[in-house]
Amino acid sequence: MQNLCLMIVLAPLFGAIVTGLFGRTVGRSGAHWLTIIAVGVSFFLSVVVFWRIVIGGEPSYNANLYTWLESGGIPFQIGFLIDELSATMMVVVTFVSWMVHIYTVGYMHDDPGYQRFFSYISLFTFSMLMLVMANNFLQLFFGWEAVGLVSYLLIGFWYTRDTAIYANLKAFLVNRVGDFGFLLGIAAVLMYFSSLDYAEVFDIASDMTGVTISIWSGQDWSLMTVICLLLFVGAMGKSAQVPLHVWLPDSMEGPTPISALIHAATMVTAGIFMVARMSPLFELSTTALSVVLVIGAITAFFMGLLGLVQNDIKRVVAYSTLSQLGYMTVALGASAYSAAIFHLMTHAFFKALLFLAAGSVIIGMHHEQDMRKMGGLRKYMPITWITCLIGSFALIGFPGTAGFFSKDAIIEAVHASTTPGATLGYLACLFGVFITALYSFRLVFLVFHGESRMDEDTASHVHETPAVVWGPLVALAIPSVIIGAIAIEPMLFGDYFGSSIYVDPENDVLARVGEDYHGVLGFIWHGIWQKPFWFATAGVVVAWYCYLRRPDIPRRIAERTSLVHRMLVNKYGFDVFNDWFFAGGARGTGRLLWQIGDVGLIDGIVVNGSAKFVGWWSGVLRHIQSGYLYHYAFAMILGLLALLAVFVHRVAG
Amino acid sequence: MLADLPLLSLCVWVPIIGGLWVIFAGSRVPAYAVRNDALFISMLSFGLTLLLWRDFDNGVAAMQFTEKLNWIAPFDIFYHIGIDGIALPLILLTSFTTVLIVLAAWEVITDRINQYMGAFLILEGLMIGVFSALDAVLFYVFWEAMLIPMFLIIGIWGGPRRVYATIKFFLYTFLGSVFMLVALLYLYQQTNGSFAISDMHAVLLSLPQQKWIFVAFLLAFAVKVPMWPVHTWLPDAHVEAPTGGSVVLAAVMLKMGGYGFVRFSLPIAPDAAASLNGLMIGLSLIAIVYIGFVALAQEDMKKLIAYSSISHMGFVTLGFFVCFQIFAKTGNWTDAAMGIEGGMVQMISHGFISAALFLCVGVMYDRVHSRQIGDYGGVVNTMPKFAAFMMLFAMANAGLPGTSGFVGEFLVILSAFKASFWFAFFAATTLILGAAYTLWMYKRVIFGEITNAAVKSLEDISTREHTILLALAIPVLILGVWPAPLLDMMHATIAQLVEQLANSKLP
Amino acid sequence: MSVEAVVFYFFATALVFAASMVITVRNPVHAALFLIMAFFASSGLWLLLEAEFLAITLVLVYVGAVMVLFLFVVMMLDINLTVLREGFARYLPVAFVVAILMMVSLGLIVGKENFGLQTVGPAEKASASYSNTEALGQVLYTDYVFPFEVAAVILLVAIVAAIALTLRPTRQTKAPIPEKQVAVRRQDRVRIVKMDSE
Amino acid sequence: MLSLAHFLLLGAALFCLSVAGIFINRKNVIVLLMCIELMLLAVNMNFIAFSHFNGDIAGQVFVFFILTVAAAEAAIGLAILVVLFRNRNSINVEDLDSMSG
Repeated sequence: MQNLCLMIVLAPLFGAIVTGLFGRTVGRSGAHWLTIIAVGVSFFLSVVVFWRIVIGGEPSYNANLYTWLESGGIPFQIGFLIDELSATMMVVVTFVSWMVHIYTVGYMHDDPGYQRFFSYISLFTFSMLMLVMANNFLQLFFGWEAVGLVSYLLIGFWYTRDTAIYANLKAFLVNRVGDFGFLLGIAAVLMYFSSLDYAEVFDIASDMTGVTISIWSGQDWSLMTVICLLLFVGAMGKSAQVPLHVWLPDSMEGPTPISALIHAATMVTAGIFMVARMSPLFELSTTALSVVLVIGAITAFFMGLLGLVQNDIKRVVAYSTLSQLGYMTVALGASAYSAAIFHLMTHAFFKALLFLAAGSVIIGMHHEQDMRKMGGLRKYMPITWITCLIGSFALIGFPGTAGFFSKDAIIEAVHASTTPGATLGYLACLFGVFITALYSFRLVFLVFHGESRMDEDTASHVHETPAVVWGPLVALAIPSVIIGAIAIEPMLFGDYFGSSIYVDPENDVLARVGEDYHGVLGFIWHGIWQKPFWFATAGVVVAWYCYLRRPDIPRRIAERTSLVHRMLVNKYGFDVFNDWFFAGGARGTGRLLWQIGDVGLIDGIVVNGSAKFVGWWSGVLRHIQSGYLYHYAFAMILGLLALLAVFVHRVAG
Repeated sequence: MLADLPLLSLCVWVPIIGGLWVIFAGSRVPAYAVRNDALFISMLSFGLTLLLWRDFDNGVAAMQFTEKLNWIAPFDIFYHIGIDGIALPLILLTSFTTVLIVLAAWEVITDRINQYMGAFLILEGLMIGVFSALDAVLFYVFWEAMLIPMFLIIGIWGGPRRVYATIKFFLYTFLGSVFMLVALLYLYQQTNGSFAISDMHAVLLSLPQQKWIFVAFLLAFAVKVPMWPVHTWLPDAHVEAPTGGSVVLAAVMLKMGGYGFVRFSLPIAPDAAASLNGLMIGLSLIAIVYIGFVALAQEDMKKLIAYSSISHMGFVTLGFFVCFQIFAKTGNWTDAAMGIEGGMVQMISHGFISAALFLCVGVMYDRVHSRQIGDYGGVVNTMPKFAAFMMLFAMANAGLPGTSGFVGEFLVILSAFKASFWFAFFAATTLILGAAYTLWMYKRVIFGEITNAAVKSLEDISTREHTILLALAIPVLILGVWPAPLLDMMHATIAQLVEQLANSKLP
Repeated sequence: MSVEAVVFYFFATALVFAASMVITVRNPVHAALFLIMAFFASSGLWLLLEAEFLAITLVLVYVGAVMVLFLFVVMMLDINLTVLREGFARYLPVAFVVAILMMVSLGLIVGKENFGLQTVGPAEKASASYSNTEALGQVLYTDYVFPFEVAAVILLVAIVAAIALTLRPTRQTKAPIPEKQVAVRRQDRVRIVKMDSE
Repeated sequence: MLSLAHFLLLGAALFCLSVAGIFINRKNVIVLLMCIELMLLAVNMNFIAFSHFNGDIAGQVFVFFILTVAAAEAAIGLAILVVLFRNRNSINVEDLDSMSG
C-alpha cells in the first residue's frame, strides 16, 4: 500500500519536475504526453486504492513515511492515511485533473507557456494529493499551502496581464489570511494534544470537551470551539466563504482549465474536505458548527445573487461555485458531512464540466468572454451545448441528475438539523435553489439560445471545438448525470465512510433523513413534490421569460432597483473596502511606521540626534581651542593653582 | 593522519592566512589568478568544515574538536576552541556562503579584486572563529576583528552613501560590544580569574548581577540580531554594501547575535532571562509586526529584504525567549526546547534565503544598476530562469511549507502558542505580512509588461549565476522537505542548554 | 647671622631681583642678560648647597651655551618690540593676583608643619675629602647609566632636529641622490657604438 | 641657621615670578621661553635643596637630566622660533592660531 500511495503522489510530481525543468528538452508534445500519462497512472492507481478500500473493504491504511523532524519530544511525521474519505477524494482529484490535462492540450494549444502550464497542473495534482492523503496536520498544511502556491502561479499564468497578477497576489494573500487562522488552529491542537497525528488527536478529542482556554483574561472559551473556529478560518480562505471569498471571482483571470480544476472542482473544496476530516473535532463544538452553518448560508445565498448580474461567462460560473461551496459548508454545519462530501464530488464533476464548457465556448468565440456578445451558439457548437445543458441541469438539481441528489440531501439535512442557525440555513438554501436556476439558465439562454449578438467576423469563425476539448466534456457529463444515483445510497445512508467521518448521534441529521429514504426512484419521486424542485422550475421559467421571451425586462428591473443593482455589481463593496482598508491601510501603516518610527524617531532623534548633539556640543567646546599658546598656558596654570588649592585644603585645612 | 590535524583551527586559519596571501599577492597578480586562488581557498575551507561535519558526533552535548593552547598566560587567557551542535550548522553556513560570495564577485568586482576577495576570506575565518571560540577573550577578539573587514567592504566597494552607512554600522555594533566587554570582565572577576566560557556558565550570580550582565550582553547581541529598536543600521548597511557584503551580513553576521544569546545570555544569566523574557518577547513581536509593515512601504529592494530580515530574525529571539513562558505555564522544559530549536532552524534557513534574495537583487543590479522597484517590471519576460529562482526564494521568504523558511517559523509559532495565544497570533501575522511584502515586490519587479528599455535588454542569468542560485535553492528545498538532520545535529546541545536554563543560578 | 645666611640672602635677593627684571624689561636682550644674572645667582646658591658640579655646569652650559644661543636669536631676528609689549599693563594685575595666590599656597605648604619638613634636620657636613663631582659620577655611570645614555641620545636628536628645522636648502647645495644612483641602469649611461676598425 | 624651608620658599618665589612672567609677556615667545627656563631653575633649586638636606645624591642626578633636557628644549624651541620668524616674519603669539578649533 505504501508503494502504491507513493506512486500515486510521486507520478505527477515527476511529471511536473521534468516538464518544468526540462520543458525545452521534452518539447510540447513530450510535455503533455508525459504529464497526461503520469496523472493517468495516478488516476488508475487511485481507482485501485479506491477499489481495495471502499469496495473491497480493506481496513484503512495509516502509516508514516518518514520523520520530518523531531522537536520538543514530538515527532513530526510525513505519512499517509487512506480511508474511504481520502480514497474518494483521490479518485475525484485525479480524475478531474486527468480530464483537465487532456482538455488543456486543446485549450492551451497556441500558448507559449505550454510546458510550464502542464508542469504547474501536475504539481497541483501532487499537492492536492498530499493534502487529501495526509495523516497529520503538518502534511495537511503543507498540501494546503502548496495548492495555494500553484493556484497563485496559475492565476498569474499570463503574467503580463495586470489583472492576472493583481488577482494572483490577492488570491494568495486572502488565502494567507485563512492560513493564519489555520496555523493557529494547528498550534492549538499541538499544544493540547501533543501530537499532530489525526488518529492520536481524534482518539483523545472527546476528553477535551471540558477544557477551556483563556484568550482574553477572565473569559474562558471552550477549547474545541476555539480550535474548530481557527481551523475553519483556514477553510474559509481556501473554500472562499464570506468574507474571504473575494479572491475566487478574480481568480478567473487564469486560464479556463485552471478555473475548472483548481477554482471549482478540487482546491476550493479542500476546506470542505478538511472540515469533514476534522469531523471528530467539530462534532464536539456546537458553537463552531453553528458558525460554519451561518457562514455557509450567507455564502450560498448572497454569492448566488451576484451571479445574476455578471456578464462574463466565467464569472457567472465562478459565483455559482461560491454559492455551491456555501451549500457544502451549510451541510458541514448541519453535521451532514457525508452530504457535503457527496455534493463536493458531484459538484466537482458538473462544475468542472461547466467550466470546461465555458472554456470551449471561449475557444469557439476566440477568447471572447462577454455573454452579451454571444447567443444562438447552439447551432454552431452542439456538443458543447448539450454538455453544458447537462451540467446546468445537474447544477440546479434537476431530478435524476447528480446535483439533484446531493443538493436535495443537503436541503433535507439542514431542514432536519437542530444546530442553531439551521432555519436560516434552510431558507438560504431554498431561495438559493431559485437563484441558482435563474443564473444558470440565464447563462444557457444568453449563450446558446436566442438571437446571435456576435459581430460578423466572429460569427464566420465560430465552430465546434476539437475532440480533445469536447472529449473531456463528454467524459465529465456522464458522471454528472449518473454519479448521484449510484452513490447516494452508500454515501449518505450506508456505511460508506466507515470511521473516516464521525457524527455525534445527536447531530446525525442524515440518519433522520434516511428514515424516509426508499431507494433512488423513491427519492426522485419524493423530490419532485418538494419545494426545491418547484423553486428550481420557477427559476428556469423566469430565466426563460426574462432572457429569451422579453430580453428588455432585466434592464428595466435593473433600472427600477438601481440601488440593489449597483450593490450587486459592486459585489457588496467587499473589494472596494478591502482595497481601501486592508491593502491601503497596511501600506499606510507601513509608511507611517517607517517615516515616523524608523526615520523620524529612531534614526532622526536617537541615532542621528545623538550624533548631532555631540556635534553641537563640540561646536560649543571648540571655542575653547583658540589656538593661542597663552590660553593653553593660562589653563594649565589655573588648573595647577586649583589642584594646589585642593591639595593644600585636603592636607593642611 | 587526518585525525591528528587540528581540524577546527585549520577551519579558522586557512581562510585568514589565505585571505592575507591573496591581499599581499597584491595587484601584480592578474585578476583571474586572484579569483581562482580565492575560489580555491574558499572551497578548501568549505571542504574542511564538511570534514568537521563528517566527524561530528550528534549524540554528544559537550564541545567537540577542542583545542587549548596558552595564549596570554598571566591572565589565564587561552586559545581555546571547540564546537557543539549550535556552532556547527552556523560554521557550515559561513563557509558555504563564502564560496558563493567569491563566485558572485567573479566578474562583478573589478576594482581591487584581490583586496575584496581577501577581505571576505579573512572575514570568513574570523566568523568561524567567533562560532568556535570557547574563551571569552578569544571570542571578543574575533567578534571585534570581524568588524574591520566588514567595515572596509562596505566602505570601499559600497554605494554612494557608504560612508554614512559604515559609520552607522560601526558605531552601532561597537557601542553594543563595549558593554559586552564590560560584562565579560565582570564575569572574569566573578569566576576568580577565568575567561573560559564554561566557567562563566557555572558561576553562581545573584539576580541583580545577572540582570546587569544580561542587559550588557543584550546591548551587544540585540544590535547584531538586530532587534527593534536598534535595527536602523541594517537597512542602511545593506543598501550601501556590495552584493557580497549584503550576503554575508544577512546570512552570517546577524546570526552572531542569535548565537550570542544561546552561548552567553541564556546560560550565564538564566534567571535574568527568565525575569526579563517579557521584554524580549515584546521586542521580538514588535520586530515581527512593526517591521513587517515597514517592509511593505519600501521602494528599494535591498531595503525591503533588509527589513524582512529584521522581521524574520524576530522569530529567532521570540523562539529563544518564549521558552520561559512555556515553562511557567506547563512546567515542562522539553516543551521549551521547541522554541529554541525553531529559532536555530530559523537562523540557518534565513541564512540561505536572505543570501539568495540579496544575490537575486545583485543579479539585477549588475545589469540595470538600480535597486528601485519602480525601475523594474516584467523582468520575467527577459529572464525567465531568474524569475523561477526568485519565485522559489520569494516563496521561501514568505514561509511556504516545503521550503526552509517554513520550518523555523512553524516551530516558533507552535511553541509561542504554548506560551500565549496572543504571542502566536502576532507572530503568525508574518504569514500575511511576509507574503504581502515579498510577493508584492515580486509582482512589481518580475511580473507584468516590460516597462522600460533597461528591462527589455536584460540577459538571463549566466552559468555562473545559475550555479550560485542553484546551490542555494538545493539547501532551501532540502531543509524544507527534510529538516530532521539539522535538528538531529542540535538536539543534544539544546537539551543541555535547556537543562542549564532549568536550573537556577542564584546562589 | 652666620656666614651662610649672609651668603644665602645675598644670592637670594639677587636671584629674585634678576628674575623680576627678566619678566618686566622691555628689551629681550636685557631680559636675556638678566637671566644670565639669575643663573649666576642660583649657581652661587647651589655651591652653598654643596652641589659644586651642578653649579659649575649651570654656568658653563647655560650661561656659556644656552644663553648665548638666546642672545644670538634675539639679535638675529628683527623683532617689533612695540607690538610685543602690548597688553603689558593690562595683564599685570592678573599676573600679580595669580602669582600671589600661588605664592601663598606654596608658602602654606612649606611654612606650615604639615608636610613633615621639620623632620628634615640640618644637613650633615661633608668630610673634607668629599668630592661632589666624584659622587655624582659614581652614581651616574653605574645606577643611572641607562638614563644617561638616553639623555645623550636626546641631546643628539635635539641637535639634529634643530639643524633640520633651520636648514634652508639652497640651490647651490650639491648632494648625491642615492636612490636615483642605485636605480640607474646600464643603458642609461653606456652606449656601445659599433665602429669599423681603422 | 638655614633650613630646607628657606630654599623651598626661594624656589616657590622663583616659580611664581616665572608664572607671572608668562602672564605678562604673553606675546613674546622669546621671553616665554626664558620664563620656562626660570621655572626649570626653580624646580632644580628644590631638587638640589632636598638632595642636600636628605643627603641623597639622586636629586642631583635628576637635576643633571633636567639640565640636559632643558638644553635640548631650548635648542629646539629656538630653532622653531627661527623657522617661525622666517615664515611669518613675526614672533607674535597672536599670529599663531592655526590650531584654533
